[in-house]
Amino acid sequence: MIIPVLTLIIMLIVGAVVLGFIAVSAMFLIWWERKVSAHIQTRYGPMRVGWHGALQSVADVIKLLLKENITPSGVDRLSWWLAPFFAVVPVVMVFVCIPFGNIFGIELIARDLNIGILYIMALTSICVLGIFMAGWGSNNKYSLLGGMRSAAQIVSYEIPLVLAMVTAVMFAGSLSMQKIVEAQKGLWFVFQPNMAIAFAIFIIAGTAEVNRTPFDIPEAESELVAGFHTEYSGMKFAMFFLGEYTNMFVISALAATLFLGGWSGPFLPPVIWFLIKTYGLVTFMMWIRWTLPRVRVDQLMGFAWKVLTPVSFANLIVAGWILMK
Amino acid sequence: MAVIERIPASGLIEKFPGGNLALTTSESVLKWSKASSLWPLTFGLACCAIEMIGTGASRFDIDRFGAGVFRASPRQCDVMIVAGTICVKMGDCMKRLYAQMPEPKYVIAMGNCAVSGGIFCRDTYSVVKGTEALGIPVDVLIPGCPPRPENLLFGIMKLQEKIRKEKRVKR
Amino acid sequence: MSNGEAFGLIKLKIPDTSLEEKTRAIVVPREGILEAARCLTGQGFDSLHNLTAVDNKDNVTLVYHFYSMKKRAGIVLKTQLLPDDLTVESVERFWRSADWLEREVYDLFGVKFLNHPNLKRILNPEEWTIHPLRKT
Amino acid sequence: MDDTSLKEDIGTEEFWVNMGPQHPSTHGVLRLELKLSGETVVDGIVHIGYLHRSMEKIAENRTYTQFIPFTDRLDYLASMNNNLAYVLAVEKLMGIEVSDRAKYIRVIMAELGRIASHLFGITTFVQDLGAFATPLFYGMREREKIVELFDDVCGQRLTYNYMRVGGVSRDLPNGADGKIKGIIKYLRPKFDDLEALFNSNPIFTARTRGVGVLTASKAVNYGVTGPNLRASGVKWDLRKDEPYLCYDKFTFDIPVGNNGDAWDRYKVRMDEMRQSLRIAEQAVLGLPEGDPTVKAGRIFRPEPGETYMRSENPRGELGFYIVSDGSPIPFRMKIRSPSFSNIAVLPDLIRGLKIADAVCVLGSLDVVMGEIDR
Repeated sequence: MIIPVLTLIIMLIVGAVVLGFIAVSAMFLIWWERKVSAHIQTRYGPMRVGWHGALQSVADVIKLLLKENITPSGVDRLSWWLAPFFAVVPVVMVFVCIPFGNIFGIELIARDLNIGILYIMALTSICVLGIFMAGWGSNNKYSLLGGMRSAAQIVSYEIPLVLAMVTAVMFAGSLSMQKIVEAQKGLWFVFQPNMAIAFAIFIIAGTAEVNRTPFDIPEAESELVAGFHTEYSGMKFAMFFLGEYTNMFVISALAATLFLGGWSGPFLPPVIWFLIKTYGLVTFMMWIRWTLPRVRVDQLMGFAWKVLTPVSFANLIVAGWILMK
Repeated sequence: MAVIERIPASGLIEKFPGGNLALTTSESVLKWSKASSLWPLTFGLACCAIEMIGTGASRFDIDRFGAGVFRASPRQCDVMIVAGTICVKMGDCMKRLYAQMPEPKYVIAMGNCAVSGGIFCRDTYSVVKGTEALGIPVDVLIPGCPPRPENLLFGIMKLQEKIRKEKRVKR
Repeated sequence: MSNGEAFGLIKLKIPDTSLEEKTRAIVVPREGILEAARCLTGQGFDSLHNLTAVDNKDNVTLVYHFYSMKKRAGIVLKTQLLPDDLTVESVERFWRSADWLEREVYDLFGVKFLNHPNLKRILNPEEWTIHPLRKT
Repeated sequence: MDDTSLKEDIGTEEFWVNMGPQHPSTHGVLRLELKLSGETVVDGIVHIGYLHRSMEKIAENRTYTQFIPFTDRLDYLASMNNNLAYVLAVEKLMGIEVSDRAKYIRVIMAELGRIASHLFGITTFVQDLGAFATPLFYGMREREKIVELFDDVCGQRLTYNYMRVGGVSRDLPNGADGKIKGIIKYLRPKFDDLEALFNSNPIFTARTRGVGVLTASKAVNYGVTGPNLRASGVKWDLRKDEPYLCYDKFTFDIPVGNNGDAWDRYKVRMDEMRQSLRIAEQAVLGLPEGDPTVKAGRIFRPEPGETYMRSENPRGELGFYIVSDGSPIPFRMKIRSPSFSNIAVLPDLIRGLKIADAVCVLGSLDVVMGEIDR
C-alpha cells in the first residue's frame, strides 16, 4: 500500500516540477524570441518591465488571462474547446522521457521508458490534431485553410523526421533515451558523416513540425491573417502560444539528445549542458525565422516528398550498411 | 462606502486581515500587466500607417514599451491604433473590427483625420469626421498630420498612465 | 503622329469631327466614339492613359488621353454628352484600362457606358444614388 | 455505396475568401475577393474605394496653392514626387519657368523620394513573402536617413508640402548639400547589403521567379506604368522620353526587365534606386547658386484653359488634368494615379496561382491605396 502511494506522491511532485519548468521555459522563450528578433533588427525589444524587459512575458500572460474569452457564434463547440488542449497536452506528455541529466546521482527523467523514442514519435503526431481541430472548429475560412495546410505539412514532414530519428536509434541500438545518450559518451553522433546528414534532416523537418518560418504556412500572417488561431482570444490563444514554444523546446531537446550527446559534456554539470544545447538549437531556429521568407505550400510539399524523404531513406540505408559492415 | 452602508449586517462581517493590501497589490499587478502589454491591431488606414510602421521600426521601436506585438487578428489585440482617414465605406468595417476585439480594449486615434477628419473635414462627401463620429470611444487622441513617431510613443505612454489610474479593473 | 494627322484620319471616318482651337483636342460626336477608337488602335495608340469627364453644367465632356508607346506620341480626344442623356459606348474592348476608368467616371458623374462588362460603382458605396462630381 | 454517389458526397467545391480591408498584406485598405479551389485562386475581384477621400471634389474648392498639401496625401510614400507632379502641371497651365536652382533642388528631392519609396516598396514586398519584419526594418532604417533630411528641409517627416508653383517653399538649409552627399555615400553599400539579403536567397528566388508574369502588350493595354511596365521589358521612362525639369542634363540608365515576373519588378526597383542615387549625386554636385523660392503671390488666376501634365513617380506616371476657368480655384482637376491602373491588372495576374503567390504579386505591384482611391 505504502509503495504505490509513495510512487503517486513522487510522480505528482515530478509532474508539478515538469509543468512549472514548461511554463517558465515557454515564458522565457517568448521573451528570448522578442529579444533575439529585436537585436537582429537593430533595435532593443522590451525594455520597460524589469531588467531588459525580463518580466514582459509575465505581463503578457497575466493580460491574456484577463482578456475576454470570445466564442464566436457558429463554431463547432467541441473541437473549438478541445483544440487548445490537444495542442498543449501531447507536448507536455513528451517531457516524461526527456533526459535532463542528473543532479547528485538522481536521474532527472520522469520515466525512462524502454520505448521512449516510439512514445515521443506517437505523441508529437497528435499535436496536428489540435491545430486541425482549431482550424475546423473555428468556422473561419482562413482557419480552415491553415488547418488543412498544417495537416498536410505535418504528415509529410513526419516521415523524414522519423527516419532521421531511426538512424540515431540504429546507431545507439536502443529506443530508450538514456541509452541513446550513453551511447554517445565517446563521440557525439553528429560528428559521424551520415549522422550529420540525419541531424540536418531532423532540424529541417523539426522546424516544419513546429510550424516555424520558413515553414510557417499554417499561420502565414501575410496570407491567412493568423491561420488556425485567427478566432482564438485570451487564454485559449495563450495555450497555442504555450504549445508552440514548448514544441520548439521539445524538438530542440530531441535533437540535442539524439545527435548532440544529450546531457553529456565536460566540466559543467549535465543539466547545464543539456539546457545549453537545447536553448542553443532553439536560438538557431529563431535566427532562421527572423531571416528567411516563407516557402509556398506546393514548394513545401515538393521539398518534403522529392528531396527530404528520398535523402533520409538513402541515409538510412547507408547507415544500415555501415552498421552491418 | 456607500455600498457597505446599504448592507444591514455589514458591521458584523469581519474584515479579512490584510485583505485591503492583497486587493490593492493584486489590482496594481493586473493593471501593470495590462498597461505593459498593449498589443496593437495591424491596421493602417492611410498616411499615418507609415508613421505607425516607422514607430515599430528600429529607430523608435515601440516594442520597448511591450506594445510591439502587432497582431493581424482583432481577436488577439488590446489596442486599435486608428491610423488614417476614415471613409464612409470603411466605417462599417471599423465598427465591426472594434466589436471583434475582446475586452478590455482601447482605441488610440492617431492623426488629425482620426481625431476630427483633419484636412479632409470640409468640402468632402466621403470622409467620416473622426473616430468618435463612428461611435467608437477613443482613449487617446494624438494630433498631427501625421504625428511624429515620438508623439505616438507619448500616446502609448499616456494610455498606460490611463490604465494604471483606472478605478477598477475592467472585466 | 500629331493631333493634326490623327484628326485628319478620324475626320475621314466621322465627318462631324472638329479640332479644338486652344487645346488641339479632337472632338468627336458621341456616336462616333467607337469608330474613332477603332481608327486609333489601327494607328498604334496602344494605351488609353487617362479617361475623365468635366461637368460644364450645360454638357458633360469626356476626355480621353491616348498614347502610343511605339510612336512616342499622344493625342487628346473629347466627346460631349448632354446632361439628360449621359450614355456613350464603352471602349473597354479596345483598351482594358478603360474598364476601371469608365467605372470611375460612372461613379463620379453618372455617365453610363454601354456594353461595359461590369458597370458598377468603384469608389463609393454601391448603394449610393448621387454622383458627387456633378455640378448641377 | 456505389462510386457515383460517393463522388457526389465528397465532391469538392470552390469558395470565396474575403481579404481585407483589414488584412496584413493588402497595403492599407484594399479588399480582394478570391475564389479559391483549395489553395488555388480561380478568380479574383478587387474592391477599392475604402480610402476615397474625395480629393477631386476638394480640389474644386481650394486655390491652386492650397491644394499642394493634399497632393502629399495621395501617394504618401512619395510625397515629394506628388508635390512636384502637381506644381509642374500648374506651371504648365500658367506657362511659368522656374529658376535653375529650384529645378536642381526639385530633382534631388524627387530622386531621394523615389529611393525612400522604393526602399519601402521592396521591403514590404519581402515582408509579404513571409520574411517577417527584418527586411522591412532594414529598409526603414535606410529610409529614415532620407526622411531625416526631408525633415531638415521642410519640417515634416512624411507630408512635406515643399514644392511651390514657381519654385520651392524655401532654400535648402545650411549644410544640406553636405548632408545629401553623406546620404548618397551611406546608401550605396546599403543597397548591396539588401541585394545580398535577397538575391542569393533560394527561397526568395523560388518564390518570385516566374510568378505573376505580366506581358508587355498586356501591361500597355492595361495602362500599367512605371517600374511595373519597365519590368515587362518596355523601355519607357518619362524622365528620358519626355524630359521635364532638367533631367536631360543628367546621365542615367533605365533598368528594364525581361520577363515581367515578380522578380523583375523587384529587380527593376532595386536598380532604379542606384540610378536615382546617380542622378541625385550629379544634381548635388552641379547645384547652381540662386534663389529657388517664389516671389509670386499665393493666389493667382491662370488663363481659362486646360492642361495635362504627367511625370514619373516611383509607382508610375502621375498625371494631373486641370481645367481652369480663370478663377483662383480649379474648375476641374482629375488625378491620374499610377497605382489605380497598376492594381487593375491584378485579377488577370493571379488567376491560377496559389494564395501565397497572389499575395506575392500584389506586393510586387507595389501599390499605395492613397492614390488608388484618392
